[in-house]
Amino acid sequence: EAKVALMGGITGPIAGMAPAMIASMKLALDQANAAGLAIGKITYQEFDCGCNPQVATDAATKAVNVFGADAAVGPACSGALLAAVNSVTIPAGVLVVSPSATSPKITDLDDKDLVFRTVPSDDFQGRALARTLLERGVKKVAVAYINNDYGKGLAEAFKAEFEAKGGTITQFRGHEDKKASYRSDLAELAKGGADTLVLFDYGNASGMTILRQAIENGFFKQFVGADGMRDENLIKTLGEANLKHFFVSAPVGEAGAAFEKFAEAARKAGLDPNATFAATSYDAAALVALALEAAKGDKAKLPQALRAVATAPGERIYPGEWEKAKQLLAEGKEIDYKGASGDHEFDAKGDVPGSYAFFKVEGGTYKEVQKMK
Amino acid sequence: MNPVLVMHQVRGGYGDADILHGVSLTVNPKEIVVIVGPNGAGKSTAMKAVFGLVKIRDGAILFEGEEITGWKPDAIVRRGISYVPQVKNVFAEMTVHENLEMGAFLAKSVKAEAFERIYTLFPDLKAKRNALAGSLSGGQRQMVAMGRALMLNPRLLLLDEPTAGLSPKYMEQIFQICRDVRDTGVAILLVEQHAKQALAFCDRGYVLATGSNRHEGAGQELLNDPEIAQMFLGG
Amino acid sequence: MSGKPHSHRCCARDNIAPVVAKRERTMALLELENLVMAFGGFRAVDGVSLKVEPGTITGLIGPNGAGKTTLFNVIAGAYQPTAGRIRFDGEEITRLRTDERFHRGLVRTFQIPHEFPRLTVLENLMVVPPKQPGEQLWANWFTPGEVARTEAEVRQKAIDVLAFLELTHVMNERAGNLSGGQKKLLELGRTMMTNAKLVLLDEPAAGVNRTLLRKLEEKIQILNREWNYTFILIEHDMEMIEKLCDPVICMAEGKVLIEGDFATVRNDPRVLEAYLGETVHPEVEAAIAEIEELEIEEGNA
Amino acid sequence: MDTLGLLNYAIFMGVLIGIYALLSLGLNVQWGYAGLFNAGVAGFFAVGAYLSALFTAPPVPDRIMGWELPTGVGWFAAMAAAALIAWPIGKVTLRFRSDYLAIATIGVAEIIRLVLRTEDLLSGGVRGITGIPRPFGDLPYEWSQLAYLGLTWGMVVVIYWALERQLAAPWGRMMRAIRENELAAAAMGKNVEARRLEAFILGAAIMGLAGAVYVHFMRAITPEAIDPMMVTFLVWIMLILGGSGNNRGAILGAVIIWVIWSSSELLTDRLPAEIATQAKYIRVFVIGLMLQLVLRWRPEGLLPEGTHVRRSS
Amino acid sequence: MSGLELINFYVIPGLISGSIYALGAIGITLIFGILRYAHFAHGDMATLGAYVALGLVGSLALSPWVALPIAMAITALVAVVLDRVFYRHLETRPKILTVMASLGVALMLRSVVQVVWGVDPQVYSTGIVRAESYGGLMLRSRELITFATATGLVLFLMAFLRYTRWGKAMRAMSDNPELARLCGVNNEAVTRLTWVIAGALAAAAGFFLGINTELNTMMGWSALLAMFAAAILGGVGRVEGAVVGGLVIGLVEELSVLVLPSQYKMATAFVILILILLVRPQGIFKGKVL
Ligand SMILES: Nc1ncnc2c1ncn2[C@@H]1O[C@H](COP(=O)(O)OP(=O)(O)OP(=O)(O)O)[C@@H](O)[C@H]1O
Ligand SMILES: Nc1ncnc2c1ncn2[C@@H]1O[C@H](COP(=O)(O)OP(=O)(O)OP(=O)(O)O)[C@@H](O)[C@H]1O
Ligand SMILES: [Mg+2]
Ligand SMILES: [Mg+2]
Repeated sequence: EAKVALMGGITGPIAGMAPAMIASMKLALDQANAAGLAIGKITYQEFDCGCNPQVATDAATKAVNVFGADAAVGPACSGALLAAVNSVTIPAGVLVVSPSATSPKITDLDDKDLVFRTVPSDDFQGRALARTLLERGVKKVAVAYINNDYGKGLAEAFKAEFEAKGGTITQFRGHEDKKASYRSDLAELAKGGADTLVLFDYGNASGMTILRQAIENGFFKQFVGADGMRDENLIKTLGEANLKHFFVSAPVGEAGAAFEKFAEAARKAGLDPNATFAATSYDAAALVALALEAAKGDKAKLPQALRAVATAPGERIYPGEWEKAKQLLAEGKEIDYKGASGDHEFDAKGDVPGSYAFFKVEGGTYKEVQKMK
Repeated sequence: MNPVLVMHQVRGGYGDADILHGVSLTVNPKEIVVIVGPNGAGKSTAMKAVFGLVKIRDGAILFEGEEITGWKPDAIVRRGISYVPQVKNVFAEMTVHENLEMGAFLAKSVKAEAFERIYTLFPDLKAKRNALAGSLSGGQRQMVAMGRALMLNPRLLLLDEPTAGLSPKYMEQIFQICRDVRDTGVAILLVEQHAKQALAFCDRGYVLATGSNRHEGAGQELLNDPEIAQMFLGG
Repeated sequence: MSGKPHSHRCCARDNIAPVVAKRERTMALLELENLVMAFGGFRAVDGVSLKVEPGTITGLIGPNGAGKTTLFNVIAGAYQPTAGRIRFDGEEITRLRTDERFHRGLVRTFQIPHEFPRLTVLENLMVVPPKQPGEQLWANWFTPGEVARTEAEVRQKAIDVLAFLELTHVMNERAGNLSGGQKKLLELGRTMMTNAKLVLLDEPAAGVNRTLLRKLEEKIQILNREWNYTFILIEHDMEMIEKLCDPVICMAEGKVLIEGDFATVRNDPRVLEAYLGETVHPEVEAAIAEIEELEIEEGNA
Repeated sequence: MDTLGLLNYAIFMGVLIGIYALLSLGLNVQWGYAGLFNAGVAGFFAVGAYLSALFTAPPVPDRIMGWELPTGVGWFAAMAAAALIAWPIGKVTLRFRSDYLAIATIGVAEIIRLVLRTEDLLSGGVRGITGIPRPFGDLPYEWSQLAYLGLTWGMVVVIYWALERQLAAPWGRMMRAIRENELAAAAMGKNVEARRLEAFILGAAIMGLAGAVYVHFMRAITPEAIDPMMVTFLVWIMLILGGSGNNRGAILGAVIIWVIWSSSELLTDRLPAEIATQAKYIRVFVIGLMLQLVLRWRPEGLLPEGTHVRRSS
Repeated sequence: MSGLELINFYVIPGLISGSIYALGAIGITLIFGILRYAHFAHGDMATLGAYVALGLVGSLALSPWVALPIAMAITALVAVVLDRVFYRHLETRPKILTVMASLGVALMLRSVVQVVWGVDPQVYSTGIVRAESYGGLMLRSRELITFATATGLVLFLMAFLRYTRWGKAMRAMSDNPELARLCGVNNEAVTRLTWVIAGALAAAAGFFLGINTELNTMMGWSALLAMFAAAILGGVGRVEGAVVGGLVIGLVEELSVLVLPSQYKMATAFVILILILLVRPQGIFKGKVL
């Protein structure tokens, strides 16, 4: 008998991603329930954190006090998470695992070891992307980012690493979402003569508009985005033929096998496994369920249990292997969860290092070109 | 001879409260009828009632034998009644000429003579024809309002204090115009505070107080009644 | 009618005022010097110079569009004159704001009453006195005693004014519910809540029932005699002008046509022609000429 | 769902209601007393919240402020800053009819949001500010919440009392006169522009205070907190429903709307997933509809103005 | 930067968003001028129009250009109904209550769109349209059509208002509704006509915004401030003013990127608004100052 709150950004700026994320979380918990864990049925309930601190705090308070959650998956957005954990969950001693809050700020939180995430901090990805580009011979780029914690965090990490390693950044500009035209922005970005545009934005928001307008007007030869730009819909909308020079980086699981297991189950449940943050959401929920099982429902032991099930040493558990995990835990053995989105070896701050790959567009989807370091 | 306008026991008001408590009036063809009474008696309200601008809860209003109670104002204008309200009776942001044009809004085409007729009645307006009505003096506005109402050749004219703020010269003129208009076959119902002068030139008069009829009769008759003079005409 | 005001100081104006007026001819209360108010090319007020003696009721008449209301607007500060100067109580006020003129005792009423509809009648009056300490944001907190004291004074004064105007029974009514005539009285009452020296009345009689108007006239006379208010009064009602005003000024086309006592103005052929609209017959003209001659003789004597 | 949990939630709700009550009172000064249509409540709220946060939060390297001053100083600074921002805005727009003020204040709130998002040096940019201290923050969770509830409602009561006093004084009478008929008020020697500006600034200061109370409760703030929907619009509905021009109405409106808004979420959270997402939007729809119903059937609000007027006269 | 570059990347996009703003601003200026209140639901009405067109494109597989007039008609109808249900009964109350009601309507419209179409950005047609060069001027057909249609609609509207009695009836009603009624003007009909025009043009604005970028449920609300600025800049109540105002705002927004960080692009409309209120509140074409 345990309760888990699912705190998604159901309304607000990332509302578009929320359904897939929530469904993935539910998938994990439903699987766990079907396996019949020793702690009994895990009840869960959705809460909307609206990607807004105020809404999130309200939601968290309800989750903790009214619903009586033992742990929470989410909140989805960094700002919302910071507010909710600071004023509600940390004081109340509730474990929180976020699948999508990527702000580097979360790393430094004084969190009494109660805040974790299955998505790497933007810091890692930005740096990795910088190194990969240099390695591929791209020495001069222009950087455009959406002005929010995601875009900005990535852009700054990228800039620091890229410049430190000898690259040149000709333009470094933020922009707001939802403008009709970005052509003047693009014209400004093009000044300085870089032919690669690094675009930290979302593929279902201004990122798509900018990409489209850049291609339509012949700005830049090559475009590079991060995980936010990895959007299937974008390929459909802009047409694959136009995206020959468009690349994205995105976190991937260490072993392709783990992702495939998740993908299979997801497809069976009618979910798109490649949807943004679907895999991390699944992992976050799965980890919470495993930790609950390991801690035998004792709230105070949850953080410790989470570390135990997520990190080596221990027998490897892949997505969907609930029976096996249950068995091992019942026998008092250590397990090590290998998730759909990575290994989730939490560091001292509750962050995962993450591994990334570089993708190109092919066959209506994103194909891995190379691993990133 | 059928009356032009009959108000029969009209009861009504603006919100829930009644202002008119059973007002009855009759205007016969070719007749000038004047309503006098203290401030707040409901004179203007009675006029608005004819024009469908007041909630009527009881009673009936007939125009040339046809019941028009509850009609929309534009339908009533079309039926042949013109009305000059007591306040806000010009289009302040339109020129004098445009104000007159609006008077003839329902006519298919407006003839130049119609304008000429009004400009002859009020020569002051001709000079000001391109001025915004909002910039006119109080009296000049009153002229515009009258002129607008006369543009369509109505069969019944309702005038709410047409002489308020007009110089004595124009007051006389307005009364004269009323007589002239009446002689062309238009019936006129007007409210006046210049009660003595009005009663002297009208055919019949009504005295209204606190929303009901108090007296009625020929103008001279009312004028000569000392009680009425004391109570309503300023001694 | 409350009897009180009548009993004291009854004959102030009749005996004293003319003397005072003569002696202080140089110290007029209001002095307009060649005032011009132009709208675009059109001169609504076109070089008006006049003096208003303290204690008088000056009647301002003239055809519609003569520029009377515009002149009021300029005096009260609603418009800045194109040219000319205004002196009030020995001080030049041509460039002052409306509220500054108000504070010097120059008060106007509106042709259409401008009451505060959702305030009670009493509150409508209590709002008026200028410089009430309680109107300062902080005074309530730092000098509550003084605030309470002035408030009591203001309230008493408002109650007195209401008694004078015979409005006591509607004291706690919302002002918006008053009838047209009562609003006119309220409008007048507001001028009594401050130390007005000069009150500008714009057509107080228009649309007012004649019976009520007679009362209004009485009030104005009392204010003039016993409160020492000076009035300028725009009106088209000749009865009222005749009863109250001396001198009478007739304007036409932005200029002063004639100034004098009522009879003089009333019978001036130009006034008859432009304003009163009575046909001028030769014999009347002769009669007028005779009267004028007589007056000149009197003046010389 | 145990009683203690519910109680905790009730306390949390109580604090937020208190914060909204402050906003609603501030708006009542502007709209209810002076007839000023401020559609940028969120802007003043944000200024207050950020300023108090910056005064009291610990310093961080790439931000200029972070002074670790006592919370009281922060609250005072919040009020002062909101007032200071209100001054030039009012100066420009109060000359015009309310619609212009509404448009302008929407714009100001938007600019404030953009500045807070963009100027990292000043506001921590899109990542906002964390580590803001809370009075009684070191107590155990429940007690700390309870203490903050007391503090918040203490502020509400103080502001309510002060405003009531002010409204009953000649100041309130003059304000209402100006609202009723500007032209006449000017002719009666009132300096209309200055007085309206005064009300605007006073209201803004109270909104700033609400922001400060909010930020110390949440202990963190990001620009997303300045959502016009969550701040400006909800507050307007509270005031209109409660009864503008009446301070008790303003508070009552805050209570009712927040309870409905918050508990409607408890309901929608229980809906099946397919419609749960939809239900979030339907909730907004319902709030919009509620405003319409109030305007239709009870435009003067639950506690209309005027009861007060009678008492004072 | 060459002149051509300036034109291609700043002026042309500026003119395009300018004409979109103009279409929205016409409705706002008419409602502001005739019915005398600021209509805050106008942006979301544009959103609705854009999504209605999307619905037609999606469900009936119409070409977007065929869907446009139908969407305009439907939105016009919606506008008339909204007025009837939510605004009409407030006619005799202080106008500011109607302004508030329109804020509520804005929320309601938006949530309807969000429930029906979801919150993901959507497009009318997929793929990329590269610009053609007209002697160095880079233009796409959809941009030409946007500009031409906007111009056509505006010219038609202006002719309609000038050469029919409706124009005069609108002015009269805006001036003094009671008196207009007494002149035989059917105020309800004028109001309805105003809403038909405003609704149809708002839908066109939303549609063009959508076809030149993507559709999202906040698109109208984000453009609202710019539309208001355009209406006031041009002079409230002046159709030609709204057009000029819209173009100016569109241009300045784009050009502002030359001197300001582009995060502040959205603020330029507002800055212009404040300046115009300070310097010339009646706007370029001497509209009303309410
Ligand atoms: N629009 C309105 N709403 C509510 N009450 C009104 C309205 N107009 C007038 N009244 C009230 O109706 C009553 C009668 O007003 P009405 O205007 O008919 O008086 P009147 O006889 O024309 O007076 P006056 O000679 O002063 O013009 C008054 O008590 C007035 O306060
Ligand atoms: N703001 C203005 N703009 C342009 N012309 C104006 C303005 N105000 C007044 N006028 C013109 O100035 C002239 C004088 O107007 P004013 O209102 O002073 O007349 P009045 O003497 O008060 O007349 P009445 O007795 O009819 O009220 C009129 O012809 C009027 O059209
Ligand atoms: Mg009347
Ligand atoms: Mg006048």
